[in-house]
Amino acid sequence: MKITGLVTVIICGALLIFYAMDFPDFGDGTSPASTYLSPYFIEHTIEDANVPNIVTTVLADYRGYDTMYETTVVFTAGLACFFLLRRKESQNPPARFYRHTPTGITLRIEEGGKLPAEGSKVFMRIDSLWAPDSLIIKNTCRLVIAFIQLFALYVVAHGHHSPGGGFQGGVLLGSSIILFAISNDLRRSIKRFNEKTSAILGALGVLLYAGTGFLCLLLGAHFLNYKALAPIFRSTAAMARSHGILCVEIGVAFAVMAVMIWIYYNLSSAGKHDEGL
Amino acid sequence: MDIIYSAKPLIAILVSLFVIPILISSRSDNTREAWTFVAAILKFIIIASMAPLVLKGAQIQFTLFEVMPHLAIKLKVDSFGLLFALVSSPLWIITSVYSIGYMRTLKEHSQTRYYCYFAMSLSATIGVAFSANLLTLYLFYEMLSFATYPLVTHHQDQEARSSGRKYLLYILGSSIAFVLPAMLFIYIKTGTFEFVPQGFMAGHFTHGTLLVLLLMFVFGFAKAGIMPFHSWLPAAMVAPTPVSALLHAVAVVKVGVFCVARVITGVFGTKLLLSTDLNTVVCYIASFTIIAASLIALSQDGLKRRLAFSTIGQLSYIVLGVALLSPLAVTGGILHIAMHAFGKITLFFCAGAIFAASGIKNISDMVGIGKRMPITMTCFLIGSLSVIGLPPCGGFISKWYLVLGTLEAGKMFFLFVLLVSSLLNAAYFLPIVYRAFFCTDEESMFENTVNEVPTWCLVPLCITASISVILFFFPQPFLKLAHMTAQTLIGG
Amino acid sequence: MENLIHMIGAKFNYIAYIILMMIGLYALIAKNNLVKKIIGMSIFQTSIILFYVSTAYKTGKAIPIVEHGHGAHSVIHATDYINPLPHVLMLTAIVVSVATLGVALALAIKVYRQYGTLEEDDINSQIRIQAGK
Amino acid sequence: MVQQLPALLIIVPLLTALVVAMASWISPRLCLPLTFSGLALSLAASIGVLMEVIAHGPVTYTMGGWNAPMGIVYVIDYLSSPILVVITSVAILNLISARKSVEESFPGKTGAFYSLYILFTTGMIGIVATGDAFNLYVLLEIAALTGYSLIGLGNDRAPLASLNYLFIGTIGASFYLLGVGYLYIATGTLNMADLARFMPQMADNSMVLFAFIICMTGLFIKMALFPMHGWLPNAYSFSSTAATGVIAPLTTKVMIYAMIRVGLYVFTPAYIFNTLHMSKAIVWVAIAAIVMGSLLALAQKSLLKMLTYIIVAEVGYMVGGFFLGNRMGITGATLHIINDAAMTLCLFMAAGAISYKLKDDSFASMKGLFRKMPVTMIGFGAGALAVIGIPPTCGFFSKWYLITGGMEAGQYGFVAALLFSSLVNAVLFFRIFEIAHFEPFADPHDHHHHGHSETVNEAPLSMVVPLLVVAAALIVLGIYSGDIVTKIIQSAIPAGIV
Repeated sequence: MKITGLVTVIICGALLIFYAMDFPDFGDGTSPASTYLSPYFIEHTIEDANVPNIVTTVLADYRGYDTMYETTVVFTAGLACFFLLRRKESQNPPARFYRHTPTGITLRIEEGGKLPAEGSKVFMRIDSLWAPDSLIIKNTCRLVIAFIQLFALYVVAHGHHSPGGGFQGGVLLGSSIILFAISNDLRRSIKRFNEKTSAILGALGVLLYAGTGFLCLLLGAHFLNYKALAPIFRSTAAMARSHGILCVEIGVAFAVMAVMIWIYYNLSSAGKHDEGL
Repeated sequence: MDIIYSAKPLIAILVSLFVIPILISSRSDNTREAWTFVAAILKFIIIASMAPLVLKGAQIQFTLFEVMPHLAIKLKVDSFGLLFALVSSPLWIITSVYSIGYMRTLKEHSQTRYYCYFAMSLSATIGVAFSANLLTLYLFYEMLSFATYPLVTHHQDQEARSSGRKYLLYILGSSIAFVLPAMLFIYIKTGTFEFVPQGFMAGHFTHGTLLVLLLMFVFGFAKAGIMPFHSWLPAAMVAPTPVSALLHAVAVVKVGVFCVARVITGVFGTKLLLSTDLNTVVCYIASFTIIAASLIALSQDGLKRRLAFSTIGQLSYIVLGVALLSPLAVTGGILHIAMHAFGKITLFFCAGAIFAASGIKNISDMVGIGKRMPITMTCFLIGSLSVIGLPPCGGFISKWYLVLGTLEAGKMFFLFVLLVSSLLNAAYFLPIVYRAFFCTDEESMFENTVNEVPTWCLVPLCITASISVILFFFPQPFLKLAHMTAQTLIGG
Repeated sequence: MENLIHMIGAKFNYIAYIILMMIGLYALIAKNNLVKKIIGMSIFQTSIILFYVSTAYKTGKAIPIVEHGHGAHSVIHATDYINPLPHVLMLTAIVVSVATLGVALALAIKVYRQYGTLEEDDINSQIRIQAGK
Repeated sequence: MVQQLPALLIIVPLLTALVVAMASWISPRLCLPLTFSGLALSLAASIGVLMEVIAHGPVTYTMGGWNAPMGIVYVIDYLSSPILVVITSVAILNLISARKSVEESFPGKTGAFYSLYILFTTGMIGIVATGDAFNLYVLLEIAALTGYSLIGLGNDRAPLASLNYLFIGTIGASFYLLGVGYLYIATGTLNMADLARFMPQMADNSMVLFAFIICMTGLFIKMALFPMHGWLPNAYSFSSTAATGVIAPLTTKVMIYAMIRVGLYVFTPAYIFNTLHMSKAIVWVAIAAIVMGSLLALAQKSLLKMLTYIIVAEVGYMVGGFFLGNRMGITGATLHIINDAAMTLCLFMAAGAISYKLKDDSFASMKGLFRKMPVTMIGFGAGALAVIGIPPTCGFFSKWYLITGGMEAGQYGFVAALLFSSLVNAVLFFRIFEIAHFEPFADPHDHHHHGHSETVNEAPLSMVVPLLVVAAALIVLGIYSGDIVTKIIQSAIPAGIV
């Protein structure tokens, strides 16, 4: 297999490099790619949508339809991970670990053994890979998470003017929760942001995107033509586009955040949502 | 020539298909069989009602669907098709009577399935008879192959399984491997499939291509049983006897020769074949089959197998007659479809009756059976005479025309073939009858008590036997139809 | 020769992406461990992203955000900014590759749960033993 | 409303998928009715669009109101509209048929299953309807991701099969993406019609040549053209029948559609058939696919595996037909997309019903099936006849065009391969019929007289009825194939092709 692989790779690579020699030079501003469509986007972004960030305009408006499916892909991945991995374990998993907080003794309770009461102050449920000295990590993370989230909101909201937008902001939001889950444990994170929330929020985010588009359709314009929203926002067509872009960006942020968390839950605990990283 | 547009041919085809749901849902055996009769009789009435028009020289046409641009599933009733339909549809009624007797006597299983597929087979047969173009013909041809498979394998045992395999391998294999590509090739070159009196092939192909295409059709329609594509027929004899009787003496095999005849006359055209002399090739192939099949028949001990080989030989008579392309020979060949049908079905009915009454399948065990089943064996004698071609049976007339046709075409070799094979026919049929009646009491394998089969079985074979005789004296309307066909196709 | 060197210098972005891509492809074909294959797949997809983004680059031009967008009186010149379209496309491609990675990992976890290993030949021998039974 | 149909066609299922995903957490009972109504609306929209196309010609829909080439447009023309109807009908029929087995196989996850199922359909619809080369990639990935996950939850070996499918599918999709990238840097546009406009002046551009090679390679991998078919048999036979029922009829066929779309409407026929000299070679690959697919199918011992190899052979039919490069061949390939989807659906639905009842799909377990499940076997028989190519089932007619095309192009190897595979298919199916019909061997002395009391073991009505509908559709499609060809497909093929 190794030799076959090597031969394939060398042949493919040689062919690709050979043909690549006819391509435009790196940084060539006169290639067709740079001179045919992109000037339109660059020159009309302000006029069409009043958004200085051209990538945002193209992403959420000119090619907004692609982006809707991009969001759907994210959602699909979350759903797929859930569908493939999630399993409801019986009430008595193979073995659980408890830490007796006053003494620091760790108990391993085999399947079917008597478990401490759920709200017990003395016994703390821990993961099998639990490390005791997490004070600094926990507190730092607790401190940082808020700022991450604040920054994420800025990234979402300020995508019109600076690099950023729904995806980036959504990932940041999601990672803040994931950081919480890593620094504490999965169960505590699930208690705060449970599976149902993430699943519904993920779908809702995409729905916000598609729904905005559908609203345009209902208002008589083509799907995702935010211009039709002008009466609702009481603004000009260009501003309506700008607002429309914000709406869908928020949808994207919700979807990405929720799905990131959902995927993390499923992957980290192999679908059990019990013990995890 | 008048062309009448009417849905009658379609109804004639569909009537037996529509009855299938009723057959499946009927609660008792009696209602089921009653409905079979209704369908069979209706079918016959519809077909017969078209006869006066066709005899006057009209054609009935009906176009169903245009399945491809300029290519439709189309039905046409002309004299040739009508003749074939007129042979098979009344025989279905008679066979249904016989089936009831046979199947009930032997307490066969899955009778509903049996009647359903039987009805379907008849639809396909009439469909072939009324096809107006090659595509429609092929469609019904394949439908017939599939509809008969469950009938051939009715017993569902190891023997039925291997026979069924052989059956499909020959019939389906040859049609997919030979007929289909030949059809496509012709379609690409000519752009039409419509059967017309002088064919549509002229001027499109070279001599060699024509020969290859002709052979692809002749062998591809394996239902015609032309050697070496014949051995499915003896294998198919594992089927219950009514199936062998109607399908493997009349419907299926005649569909094969009908297709060959249609292709020779309607696709290639007589002028083209005569000018290239390709028909002689087919004549030689048919002659070989006639002689070889008769010789093999001599050595068969199973009665049904002997009948099967006899059928193979007789089918090639028809092919030979058509391929000679002289008006009288064509008339004879086409008439032979009818005459042989009545004769051979009688023989099969007799074979079935013998089996149902005594369980005997082999000829060597039948010594003295004539005394036990006199009516059956008398009918057997009549059937044999018809197939051999001796008066006072219908087979004589068709053979007479065939002989005249060889003389007309000036091909003495084939006259010789016909005569030799008639002798061989006599040699493999008459000893059976002789041994059945004339034997001493010591030789007889049976006690001298008359023990005929149930009336349900006996009546049909008497009817077909008497029709065979009647056809000698009153060969109309079949003779008229055959004449008309020969005239339209050959123009002579 | 000089020509060749010039060419390589001017088109190094393509060469870089092709090398990355081949590394990914090699891992996909030759590696035995499923996670390594998944990593290879990721590299493979990333290389295409690199290719696209590199085509968007124009030497010395600004990122595609209009300067002083609001209230600016000056006319916007397309030649001042790099091409935004490949970036947009690649945002989609990145998301797709992340999603694929997620699903691949989920499947790998399922495979691990099933066979207790991620080495492909081990799995295959287990399958063969099962089939032999 | 009519001009919004192209959007509704795909947006309605998308919205439904999202709502179903949410409903599964709130009120799981609602999932099935929602799924059904979403797909039904989509089916209605697709039929509406088809009518519109037949009546008034191709429909274009600009997403977001941006005209091509700036924005993304949907182009529903003679080529895509019939395929859309096929996709939506396949999805809805299989949904009805699969309901019982979904509830049985995925307890607690039915909502997720339905949601993924609709998303898969959405992806397929999008691939067919889109007029943008990059948008096609995105939708390709949606269909692929949902496909991986639907396949991954099957029997024990499904996850590994699905993972291998994922690796190969990702390579294929990435190749396609790379090809689109090459086209983009060569022309600067992503819109298909716009790309085609550039083609005449690009005839000797090596970037376009390489874009063609790599795009087609990507699509060939995705459609499992021999010898890149390795992923398909395992992926399709180890997954749940509910999922295969929709994936098997659609995935390969839609990929072939994508090939035809990209071939005819991006690279243009003049370029691929006249400028390049590859079509002959590709036809030979297709011939190899047909022959090897048929032979490998012969070697299988279980129903689903056999069907998957038949798919491999059928892919060869269509790829070969397209690269014959003449009108007949392309007509045949296009018609066969429709017909083969129906045939495959019929066979897989029957196989689904059989394995739902028997919990097994090996040939050995099918003994006496004609007696136990007569109706299912009738449906199976209809599918089998269509695959063999017996008139008046639809399989005959598409094969007809393909063979005619092969003869016109002088590709007798292709003709022979088609006939060979028909014969092999006949053997394959009659082998099954024999087992189902004969075994266990009836005792010759025991002529039992049971009538129809033995139908007790038939599959549930919800499986049998859709199966019979598809079986009937096979014949209807056959009978009306003349209309389909003259009214729709002939207009789909550019006038330059003779």
